[in-house]
Amino acid sequence: MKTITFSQATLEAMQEEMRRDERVFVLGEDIVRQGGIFGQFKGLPDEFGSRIIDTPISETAIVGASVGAALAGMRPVADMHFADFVGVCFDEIYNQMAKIYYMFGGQKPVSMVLRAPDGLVNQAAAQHSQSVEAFFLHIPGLKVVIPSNPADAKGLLKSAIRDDNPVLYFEHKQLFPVKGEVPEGEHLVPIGKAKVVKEGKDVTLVSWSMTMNLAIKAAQTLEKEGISVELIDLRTVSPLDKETILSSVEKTSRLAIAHEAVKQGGVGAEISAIVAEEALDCLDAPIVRVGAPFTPVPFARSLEQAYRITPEKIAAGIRGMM
Amino acid sequence: MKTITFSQATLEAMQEEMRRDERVFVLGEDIVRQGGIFGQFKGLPDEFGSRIIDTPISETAIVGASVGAALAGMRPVADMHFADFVGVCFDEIYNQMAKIYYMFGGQKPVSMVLRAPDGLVNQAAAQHSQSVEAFFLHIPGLKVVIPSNPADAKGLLKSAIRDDNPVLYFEHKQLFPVKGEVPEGEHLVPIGKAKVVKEGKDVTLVSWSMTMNLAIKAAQTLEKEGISVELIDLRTVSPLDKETILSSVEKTSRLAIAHEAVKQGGVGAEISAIVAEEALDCLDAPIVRVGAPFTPVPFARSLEQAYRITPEKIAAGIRGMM
Amino acid sequence: MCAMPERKEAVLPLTGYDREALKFFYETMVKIRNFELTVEKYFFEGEIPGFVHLYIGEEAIATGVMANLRKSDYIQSTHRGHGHTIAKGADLKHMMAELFGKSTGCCKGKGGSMHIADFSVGMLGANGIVGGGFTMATGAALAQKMQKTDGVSVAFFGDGASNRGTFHEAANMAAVWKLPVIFLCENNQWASTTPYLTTTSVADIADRAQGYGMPGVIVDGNDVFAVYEAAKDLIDRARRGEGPCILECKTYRIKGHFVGDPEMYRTKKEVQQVLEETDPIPRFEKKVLDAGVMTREELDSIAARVNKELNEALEYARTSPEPEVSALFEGLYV
Amino acid sequence: MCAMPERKEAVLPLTGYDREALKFFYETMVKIRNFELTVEKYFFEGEIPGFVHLYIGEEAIATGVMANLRKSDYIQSTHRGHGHTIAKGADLKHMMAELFGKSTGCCKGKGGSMHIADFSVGMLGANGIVGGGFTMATGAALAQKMQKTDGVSVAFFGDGASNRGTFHEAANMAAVWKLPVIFLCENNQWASTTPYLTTTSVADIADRAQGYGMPGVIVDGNDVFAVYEAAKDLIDRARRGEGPCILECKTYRIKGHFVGDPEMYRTKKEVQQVLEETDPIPRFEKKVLDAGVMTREELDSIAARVNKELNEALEYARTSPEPEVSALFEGLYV
Ligand SMILES: Cc1ncc(C[n+]2csc(CCOP(=O)(O)OP(=O)(O)O)c2C)c(N)n1
Ligand SMILES: Cc1ncc(C[n+]2csc(CCOP(=O)(O)OP(=O)(O)O)c2C)c(N)n1
Ligand SMILES: [Mg+2]
Ligand SMILES: [Mg+2]
Repeated sequence: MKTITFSQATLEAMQEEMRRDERVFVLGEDIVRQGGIFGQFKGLPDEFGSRIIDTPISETAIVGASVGAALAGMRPVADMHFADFVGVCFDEIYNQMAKIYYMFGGQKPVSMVLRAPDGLVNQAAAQHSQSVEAFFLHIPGLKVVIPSNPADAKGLLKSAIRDDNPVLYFEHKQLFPVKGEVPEGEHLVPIGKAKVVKEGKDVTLVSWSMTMNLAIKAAQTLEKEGISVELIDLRTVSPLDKETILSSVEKTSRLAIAHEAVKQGGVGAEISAIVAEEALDCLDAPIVRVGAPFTPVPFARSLEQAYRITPEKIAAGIRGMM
Repeated sequence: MKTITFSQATLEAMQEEMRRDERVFVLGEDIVRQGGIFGQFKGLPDEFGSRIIDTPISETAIVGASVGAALAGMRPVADMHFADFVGVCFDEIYNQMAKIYYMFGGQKPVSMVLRAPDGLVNQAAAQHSQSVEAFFLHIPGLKVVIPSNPADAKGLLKSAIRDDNPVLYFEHKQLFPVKGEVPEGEHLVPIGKAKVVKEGKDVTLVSWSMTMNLAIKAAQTLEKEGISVELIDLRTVSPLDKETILSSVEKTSRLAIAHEAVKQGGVGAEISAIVAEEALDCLDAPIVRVGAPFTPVPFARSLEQAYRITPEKIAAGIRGMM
Repeated sequence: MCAMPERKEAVLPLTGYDREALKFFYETMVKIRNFELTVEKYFFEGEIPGFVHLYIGEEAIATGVMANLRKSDYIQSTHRGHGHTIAKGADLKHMMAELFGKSTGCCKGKGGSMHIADFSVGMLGANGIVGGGFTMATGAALAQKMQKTDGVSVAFFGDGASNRGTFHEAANMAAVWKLPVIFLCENNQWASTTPYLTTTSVADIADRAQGYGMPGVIVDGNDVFAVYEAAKDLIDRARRGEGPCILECKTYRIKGHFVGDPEMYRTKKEVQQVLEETDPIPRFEKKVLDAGVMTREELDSIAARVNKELNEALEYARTSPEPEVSALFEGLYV
Repeated sequence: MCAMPERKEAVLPLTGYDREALKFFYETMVKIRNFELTVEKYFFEGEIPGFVHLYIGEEAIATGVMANLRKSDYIQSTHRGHGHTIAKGADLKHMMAELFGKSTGCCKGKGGSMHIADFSVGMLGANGIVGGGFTMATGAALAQKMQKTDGVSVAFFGDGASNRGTFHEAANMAAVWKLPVIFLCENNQWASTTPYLTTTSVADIADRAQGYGMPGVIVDGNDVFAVYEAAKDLIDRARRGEGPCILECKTYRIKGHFVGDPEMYRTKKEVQQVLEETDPIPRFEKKVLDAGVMTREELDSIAARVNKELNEALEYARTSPEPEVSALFEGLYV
């Protein structure tokens, strides 16, 4: 084990996979001279030269060209600068990247990764702070992964690059500088499997990405109050690992879900609905979702603070269930 | 009351509102010469001349220009040809149209309507058959309406045009030729209110759009088997009328939701989650969602038939709850 | 900024063409025409479902372009994609079966007309999203360049599609990176019900090439020789690594926008007149017969062979089974 | 296709300018410069949060353009929007309060630098989405045309933004409908860390105008007189109903892309040299003093007045309260 930042973990994943497979290449804005807007590609141009490509400000073409390059035998990793910009290339993701394999009867998969830094950071306000994974839960054909720590960042990115299907990789902007232990050597995290981070017996708390770290804090507070929390890191939003969640809820009889995105229509709704459909009998309390209020992300400090999910909000939600 | 088609009902709404308010105008592709791809704008150019505008094939600009025109005091009604194309202008909907009012501190609302024909029709396959309302449930700042019959088509469209907020209006392609009774004279249907279409005591069935009509059939079948179904037509997807649903579930103790869109991440998930959060104690059975399987819409008749929601599938889902 | 080639018409004497090329031209155009007429018939008989857009009247374009392509080159097609698919060399049986929604179709019946594709011949897909192909063709060309092949990619697009933002992003990207992509405009004067000049700000879409520092060439798209020659120059140029271009082929959409279109926006007479004056197939026949480079018998025997192939395809499609319901849940992920 | 105006530099003799115009030029440029320097300072002191992009070095553009606009005309700004907002006449107090995230800000503290807007002066918003403004300005111009005013809309955009598909869709739409919209390119040579020629396929973005049959004009964007005169012609033309255009102003981004940018992609020397040669404010001073149309005292007294206003704005912003938490839930719908 070694301790590195989330950002370095993604960099290691890129280096290892680009060395392993020369079809892998990177395209996005401000990658070559700056190493990506958050430095997450730093140094790659030195080793990989023309396989690291700066694009015009043309997100539609970035994704469309990645799809085309994948169909022609390459394995692109495209960078979306900010996840907020997925709207600009939504058709390419939704109607092309996601559908081509199925709609053309399985002739060729679209083997590519779309990396998208998401979430709140530095009061970046309405158009640079969003968590958008829920949109992609509703799109058949995509895989969607969303690590919460450096080890998973590395392991999921490597798995995403190796996966023959199109994968969206959401990386939270606040996580880039966060340090954590990462296993030495080849480290792959399977796509489609949630992880029981900590066992507990009173309530199951499902979270992911940056919010997972807040959930861990909330669980610590609750333990002191005598509430034993089973923590699940979703890791993959789609395909969603319902088995892990259902078997945890069977044990604990209570379910809470915490995510940074807007609560209405968020991934929490799907998790809740699965449990209400398949394990209602197990439940001893209502299912609680902790998510952002139904507004765009506001700028002012006071408002952003009120908007964001905190360990206290998560703990309060769970206390209300007991 | 008079009996007209869904398409005619939308036409009447347009005529009445355009006569009432000269700031209302229409823009979209193939409107002037063809009256819209489904004839739903037929005749408007004769009466309203240059207020009916054919655009280039530029959905991004159609929505962006509508937002700009709204900010400059007009009240555009934009046509999206097929709802499947919302991906092309997703950023304009998501980051501009939905956010401008809040993000700029309430300086000016974006008073516009985006009409989008959705759903399955004529084996139109993966890119011309989709129901996409769930994406917009997750976007604060939008209102989303979705009529199931001619009367609501008229009343909701009139309300949408008068609403100062941006409204998405989804109209199911199979509904255009469907006939129904529409009240004479001024007829407005309030946005944000679901409608109890039929009272019942054993189970609440929530649906909307074309699927509502299948739900009605399913309910008739079930009545014969002795299952009394309370039918709710959601009418507005966002803001979601949870009161109507909760008070019905309190009465019936069972909830089923049926929609044409992909089940995973659909609007059904949010409805289920609200009930699992706020009325779990009332439930005597798991919450059942009937939605499309997790695949793109296939072309072949056999596959599309297997893909689509039917009264039988809805009835089977409900039988399983009893 | 590169030099702009002149606007083109055919200049090579017909005697300069080899016989295989001439046969390919005729066979391909007739194959497309008769395929489309068959599709139209079976659509009206209710055997072919979905939205179907015919390529009738535009056969010279796909034919003239594809005569310059290798199997390993790529094309991105449009919603009007049968002609491109045939000319690129796809098997008619699997194409026809696809349109009928059968399990033996090239997309296993999951795609249909608007989503026909045959990767085995480099046809990367029709597209229900107008303008969806520009960026994908650009990406395929990027791959060809990175793989150091001399392959090219062709993005077919309509006059209407030229107003999508994807055109701009792809053209700029391809130009900056000097990618081997041909932006192939089929200007058939109509975008659905809308005459293209009412929504397009330039009369010649090829003029837009200047905004990207690439050549923009215009040809008579109903003259297969003119298309062939212009495409040859530009495709060879792209193979040499000299970058992308726009080739605009002027043509006319003879049939309705889709099969079943009531065509209330134009007169039958207008269409009839264009057809008489410009139909690429009689024009070809007259030219080769006049020049004495092919005989009537040769032409007829080609057409007969084509019809035989087509009948077999039709039979195959009609007798093939619909997909099993289980196929619905297969093939979402690898 | 319309005639293309010549590429422009200022030609009017300075004595031809009226004194109010000269004062507006200087006052506005100094106001923007000193506003931005103040913002930079308080950003580094931790009082201004968020992502902040400064307009320093580009003041002549907003100033020269806005001198031709009425309050009722519209502008769509970019992520680098303070200069546009000031020049369009917004109140500095409410602007500064917005950047500090205070409830007295023009967006009640909900927007911040990237989403500053002041509809009361026709400033329809900065935009965090690069290229988001093209289509909205086009729509505002459509409204102006439908309302039969002679108002115009100006869409500011960067060299980088010129590669977004929205540019193309808006330009085509505006040209087809002859809308009174000015596509105003601020070519500051950089798109974030990327020199614009590495991702843009034409040296002069104004050349793209040809693809839409509209005029494309280039001016020295650091010469407020040149900008003013070129903008005047084009804006008057748009007011007369003669349609849209591109005006490309060549400038240079003096500061980092955003406040805090480590600027590892260029040397301090390069920047210093450009600054010395082209800074629009000393250039203006020298010109008017040399021509004897303004005096040093006049300039100084304008600067002093600006600084007083700025200090008041700063004081106002710093002492204003943050929004109440309840404001979070207000103002989503009308
Ligand atoms: C993004 C998008 N917008 C609109 C449509 C609807 N549509 C299908 S074909 C068509 C006209 C296309 O015109 P053109 O590009 O000239 O091609 P043609 O049909 O003439 O071959 C339209 C508007 C679509 N399929 N996709
Ligand atoms: C759609 C979109 N893509 C990328 C970005 C990130 N970004 C912000 S500013 C910028 C550079 C813009 O360059 P230019 O248009 O030349 O404007 P300048 O910053 O030079 O004024 C980029 C890439 C964004 N905000 N929006
Ligand atoms: Mg056309
Ligand atoms: Mg720039």
